[in-house]
Amino acid sequence: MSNAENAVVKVKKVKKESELSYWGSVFFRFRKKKMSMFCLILMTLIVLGCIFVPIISPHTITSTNVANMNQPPSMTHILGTDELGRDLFIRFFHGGRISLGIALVVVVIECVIGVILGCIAGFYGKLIDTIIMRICEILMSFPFIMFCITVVGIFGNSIPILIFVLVFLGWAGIARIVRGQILSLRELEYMEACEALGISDIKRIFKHLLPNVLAYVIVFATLGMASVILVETALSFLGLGVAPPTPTWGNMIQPANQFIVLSTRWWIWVPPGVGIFLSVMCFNIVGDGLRDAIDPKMKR
Amino acid sequence: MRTYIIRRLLQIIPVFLGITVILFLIIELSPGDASTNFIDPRMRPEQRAEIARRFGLEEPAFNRYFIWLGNTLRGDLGMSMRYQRPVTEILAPMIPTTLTLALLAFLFSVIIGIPAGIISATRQYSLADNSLTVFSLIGISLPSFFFGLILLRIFAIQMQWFPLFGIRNPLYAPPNALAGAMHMLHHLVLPMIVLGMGGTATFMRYTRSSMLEVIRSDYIRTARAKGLSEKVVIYRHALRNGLIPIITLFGFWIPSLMGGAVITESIFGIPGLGRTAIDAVNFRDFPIIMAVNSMLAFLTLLGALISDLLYAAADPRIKYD
Amino acid sequence: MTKRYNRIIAVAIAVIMSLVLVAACATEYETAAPTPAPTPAPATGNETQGTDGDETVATGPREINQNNILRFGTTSLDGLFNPTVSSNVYDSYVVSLIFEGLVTNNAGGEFIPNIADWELSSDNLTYTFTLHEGITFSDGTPMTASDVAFTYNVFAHPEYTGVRGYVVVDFEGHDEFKDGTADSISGINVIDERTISFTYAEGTASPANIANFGYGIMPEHYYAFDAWDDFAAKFDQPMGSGWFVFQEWRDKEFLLLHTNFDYWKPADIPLIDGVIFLDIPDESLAGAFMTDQVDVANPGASLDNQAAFATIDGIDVRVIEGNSYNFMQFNTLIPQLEDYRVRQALLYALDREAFVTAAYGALGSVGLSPISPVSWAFNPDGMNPYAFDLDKANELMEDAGWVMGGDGVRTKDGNRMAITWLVYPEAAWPGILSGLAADTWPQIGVDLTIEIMDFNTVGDRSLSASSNAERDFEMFTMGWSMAIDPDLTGGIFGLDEMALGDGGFNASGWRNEEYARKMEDAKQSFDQAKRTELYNEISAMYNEQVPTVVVALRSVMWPVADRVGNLDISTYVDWTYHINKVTLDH
Amino acid sequence: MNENLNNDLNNVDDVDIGAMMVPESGMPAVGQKKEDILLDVKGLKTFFHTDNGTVRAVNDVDFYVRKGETLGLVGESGCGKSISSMSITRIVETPPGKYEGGEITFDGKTLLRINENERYLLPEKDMRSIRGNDISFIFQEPMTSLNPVFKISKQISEPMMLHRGMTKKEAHEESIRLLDLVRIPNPERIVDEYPFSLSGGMRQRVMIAMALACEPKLLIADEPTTALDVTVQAQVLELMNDLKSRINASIIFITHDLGVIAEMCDRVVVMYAGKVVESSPIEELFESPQHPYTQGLIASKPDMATTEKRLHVIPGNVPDLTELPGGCPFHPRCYKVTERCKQEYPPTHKITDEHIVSCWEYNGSGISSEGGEEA
Repeated sequence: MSNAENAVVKVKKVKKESELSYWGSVFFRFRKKKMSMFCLILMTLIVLGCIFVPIISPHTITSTNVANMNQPPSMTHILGTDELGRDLFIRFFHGGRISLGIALVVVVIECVIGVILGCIAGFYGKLIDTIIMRICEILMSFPFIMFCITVVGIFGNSIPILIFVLVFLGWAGIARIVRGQILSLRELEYMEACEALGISDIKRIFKHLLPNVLAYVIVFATLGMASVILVETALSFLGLGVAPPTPTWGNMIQPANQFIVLSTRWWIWVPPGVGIFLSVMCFNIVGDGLRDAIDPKMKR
Repeated sequence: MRTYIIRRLLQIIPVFLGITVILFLIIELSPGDASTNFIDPRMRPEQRAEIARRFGLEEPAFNRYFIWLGNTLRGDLGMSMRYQRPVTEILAPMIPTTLTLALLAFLFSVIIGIPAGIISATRQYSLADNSLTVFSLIGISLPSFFFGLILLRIFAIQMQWFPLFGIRNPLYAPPNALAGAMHMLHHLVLPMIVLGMGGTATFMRYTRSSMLEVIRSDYIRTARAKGLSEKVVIYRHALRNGLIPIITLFGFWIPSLMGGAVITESIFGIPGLGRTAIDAVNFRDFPIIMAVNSMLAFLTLLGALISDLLYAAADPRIKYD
Repeated sequence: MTKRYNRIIAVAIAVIMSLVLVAACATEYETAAPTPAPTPAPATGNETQGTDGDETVATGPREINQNNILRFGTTSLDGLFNPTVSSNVYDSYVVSLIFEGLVTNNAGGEFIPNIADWELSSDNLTYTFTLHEGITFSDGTPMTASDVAFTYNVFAHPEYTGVRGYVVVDFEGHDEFKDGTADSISGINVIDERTISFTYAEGTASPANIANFGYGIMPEHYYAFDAWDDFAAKFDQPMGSGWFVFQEWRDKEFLLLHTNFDYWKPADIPLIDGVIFLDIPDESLAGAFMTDQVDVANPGASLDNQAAFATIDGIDVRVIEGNSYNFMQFNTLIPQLEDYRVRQALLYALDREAFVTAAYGALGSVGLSPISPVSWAFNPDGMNPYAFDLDKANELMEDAGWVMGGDGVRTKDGNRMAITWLVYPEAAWPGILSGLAADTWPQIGVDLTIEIMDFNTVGDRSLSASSNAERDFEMFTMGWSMAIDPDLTGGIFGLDEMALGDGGFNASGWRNEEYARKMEDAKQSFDQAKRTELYNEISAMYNEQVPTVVVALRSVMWPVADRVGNLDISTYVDWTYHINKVTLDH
Repeated sequence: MNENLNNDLNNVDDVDIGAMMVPESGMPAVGQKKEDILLDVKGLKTFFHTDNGTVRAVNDVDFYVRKGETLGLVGESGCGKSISSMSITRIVETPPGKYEGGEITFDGKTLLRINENERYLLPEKDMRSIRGNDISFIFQEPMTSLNPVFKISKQISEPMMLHRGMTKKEAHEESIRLLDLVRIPNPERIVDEYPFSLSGGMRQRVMIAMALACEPKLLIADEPTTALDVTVQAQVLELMNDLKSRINASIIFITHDLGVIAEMCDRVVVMYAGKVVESSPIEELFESPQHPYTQGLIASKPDMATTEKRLHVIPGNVPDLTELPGGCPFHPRCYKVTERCKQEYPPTHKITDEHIVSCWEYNGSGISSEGGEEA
């Protein structure tokens, strides 16, 4: 891009943010996007709700009351009740806890595995690199949804299996990103300087390269949260993820398969759907915003 | 070019084998098999053992993998445990349905997503751009099953514009092929929108950012400086370049749509691969599970190759040899 | 947009259209019937573009009117349209419309002649059937006794993979034939063209045996095979002697049958022109009725479905007492559950009334005994309904020696009252039931863990494990359907020789010599009054010991569109039995 | 933050208006016949409205080009010289760009006239018939200025088919002739190549051929040699110099390289931060540069004769155009800066008919170059 105006704009940015620290300037750029900030706040509210509403609510997720089933929203039950008369307001937030919790666990494990293997592949190269990258290639060629359905379907619906299969297929993406970053960073001079100074491999990787890679990992993790939530809820909706009575946003929508629920009891299936939608959107927008803020060149 | 294709096809083999081995292992490790579905109060244990023997379940896993592989390469995907018929025979009628749905969704995505992306890019920050950007954000964030239910609720139950399920009314005999196609299309509109939504949003985002980059490039300025009209500049000069990264997406997209059809098919009651696969998983009909999974894996690998070839076709700078 | 752009869109639309055309053509309506179906007469001039299904296609002596075809909503057809192997109920409906069995039953559950009359020998072992005159298969070939023999030999074929091995297992000479030491089953004897006899092995006589002769008779000339796979290849192309002939099956879409206008008894030719089975997910059935896409179906009797169907105009929802129930089985071999008072306490602490209300509403009732309430052998007198009573439950726990511990969980001899319940998610009711228990059982000092696993795994770990050693469960729940005869052997309440030894469907591990003896007596007795008494005693024993509990019985719901006339359905009479009398308003 | 910034800039605006009141500052010098003037740009303002504030890329610029004349536009990158030239045919991207004021006359036609009372832009359709036809461009980056997915012939043919009504075949043959004209070997083969298979120098020749395709009246060469190797640079310059005599076109030659200017141009306009600071015939500029900035530029030019001395460097950086310093934008870097320079934009002084300068330190006899900060 050689247009003069762009050149000018860039000159200016450097000047403005030059006084800030790295993360300071990231936040500086992030804050300027109103949409990203709004979503960050909304996301925080959802997370806080999922943590605290089940604690402070007078209802519990298991207490049933058959006399009070399928009630529309009211003052006592803000989001109504389900087919066993359980309070849907607290189940909504509890479901969010499970959905967001699974996503968080999956993404964290994915990132740890991905970063470690990506670093090893990128740093040592040669055979190790070939092996790890070939494994990544295999994993990324898996028919994702179908494979999840297969594994969860035949091993039974349990949260650990769900987490396992999502991590199993998911770490390859971040490993490849990290490896790519390491490869390009390795070429930089300061690594050569380290080598000259005789700093050990491990120290080199973790002290010098990781902080550079961290930004990419954070962006991946944020966007990854969004996609894991989508997959988990879809599987749970199909009855192949988290099984009731443990609520998740996915299996809470499942009753809408019933004609009567779909056509007359919106309060049962709409709120969890909106919950999924909002949190996925927030993670997507915050992730995009972070990516642009961390490195404007990283834009797709 | 030909050597490149051959080399890539050869590279697919180990990856494909890797996938099938992992699939096989997972199925091997799983508890239970389809024979446990034959629960009948008056069935005796030896009769159940008989069934297991008939499906070759007592062979060691290692042998069975190679038997499976050999048969698969000969085009024999085995016998379905549930239907007691060849898997190929069961899947054959499902593939056209799912493929039609996937292609319809794909075309829907392309026809809506790419023009929307272009409009967005050429009118950056306009009202149109902002609303399209919001739409695309909704598109990638709205879970497809929820979106499908909303559409069903509004357009099939409330308005009754579209049928609730299925791909046709079997008692309707279309007077000609076109009427038959329209009849089917009518059934497929909602599923197509649901399945195509993610692609529409993705294509739009990619087209937008790619076009934005292209529009700011020097050769577009050159084209403008030649006195070409804006339409020619955008639709001939810019689009041709802007679509290159999108075209490379195409190869990946159809396989992933066929995977995504699982959810759509189960919401809209469409008799396709996805529903068959879910039924097979629930019934532990392993031959069908293996067949569907490896078919989709193969399609994914093939898609990656097609992507590369499309890339070469779209961009004269790329040459494989 | 530029013109060029419009062109792109036009091309794209053209591509879509052609795509759908291809798909539509690929699934064009061909006649795949095995019968030499008359070529359809060209539809003369009346090409309608308007509403669906106004078409009439000429077939055979009567014009097939698409509107005179009964539309039945099914959830899944497996393609096993063969009397020997069909295992799901919808496949069986198809089979019973195409094939005819030697005997059938009436509304009272009594077996009556269908296409053959029979005589039972004085030792109650030999059944001699005489086929009615003039029976022909739908291709015009007459049915003979050798067709009957062929059909029953298939059940015993060494490669037979179906679930009905029991049909012939007690025939004399069955084992020899199966082993290969005999060329045929000595118990099956063709006497002449229309006469055949079946002889049971010594000691296997039972009034329930007659039920084995209800399976459809297959034409030997059509099905005869050398390799089993050749036979299996015809599962989805059935041909029989019944009222309907198979036309086409599209998995997960529909199955079409046309009326057999050449039916051998012209007076009984159905008034409708055919039956179509439409594959409609249970949850969409209400919508299908609402939008007039289906005439008859059997949706689950859940509260949701009841509520949905209650709102639909133009249908009549028939409620029929069902012959199936939900049960709960305890593993009586573990210390927590070995004492029957603990099992009783658990039952007292489970509000089954609430469960019925939540799961089935008015269409369910609390179960009392292993005998179906629709059976002649059922007698509720003296049965304990175990009405919800937490005090009583706690009392029984105390009696059994289980003392409340500090953490609210009872203990005895160092064992904690901790129970794991295997629940499968495929059906809603186990979740509802265990959801209620999760609320009330902790109140009697039970530490309940609900373990969710799929149906098959629950089965593997309990019911279908091949020996008690392989069973890995503390308690589980499942559904069960009853046969017409009240005989309980071999089932979840059965304590036949297998259960007393090892294995069998009674996974509870509970054994009782007296119970087993009574059961065997009841099975073999041909005196109904004596059987009734025996079953009453059996029920009472069971009601007290509760190793297995009938949790709830539920009625069956049959929504029927108003345009359907004369449809006869009751507990023992399927909708297919008298379908020839059904009329359709078209 | 942005608001404050805009206020600052508004103040600058006020000063600008004062400066404009200097009579006839940008008018062609007395004695010039109007018909000699091919292009006349007066008071041109092209701003960019971005999230970070308004960039005054071209801020009240005057210059003109005579028929057959080669005008040099010189200045550091970001001084607005490219935007000025692009504003002539309105190929600045709008938004974020916006033409905020001024008047452009080309060959008797008004291309643009914007003031408080009027906003006239030549209709886009008419403008398009000028672009590539009467006014054509050669851009700085030969590597990226050609469309990578079209063959050379298509790219050269396009303007000819559009403006000269040629058929595809005619245009193809004409393309070969043009490639031959710009001394490309094997033009018949090259014409069917894609740009990526050509070297930078060859691509720039293609650009030149493309620019000449419709025999333009005005050729705007925007740093045509900057991105090329030194040896290739010389070849391309030689080619252009050669073509100059063969085609009957005026040229605006934009560069930051005064050496190239000296070789190619008849007259020079020096720009700084979106303003014309000095304008002069070529000899006069090199003999007696008046503006301290021009002096700096000339001093920083490497010269074979002065290689033994250290290169002169103008201290400081190109200013941020959203945050221009008050007064003369050059004052922070000026070795002759006074208090007044920081307060007000300097007036334009006419030294000779063709030589004007904007500087407070001009006192009628020139600005002395004593006391400079050079090493």
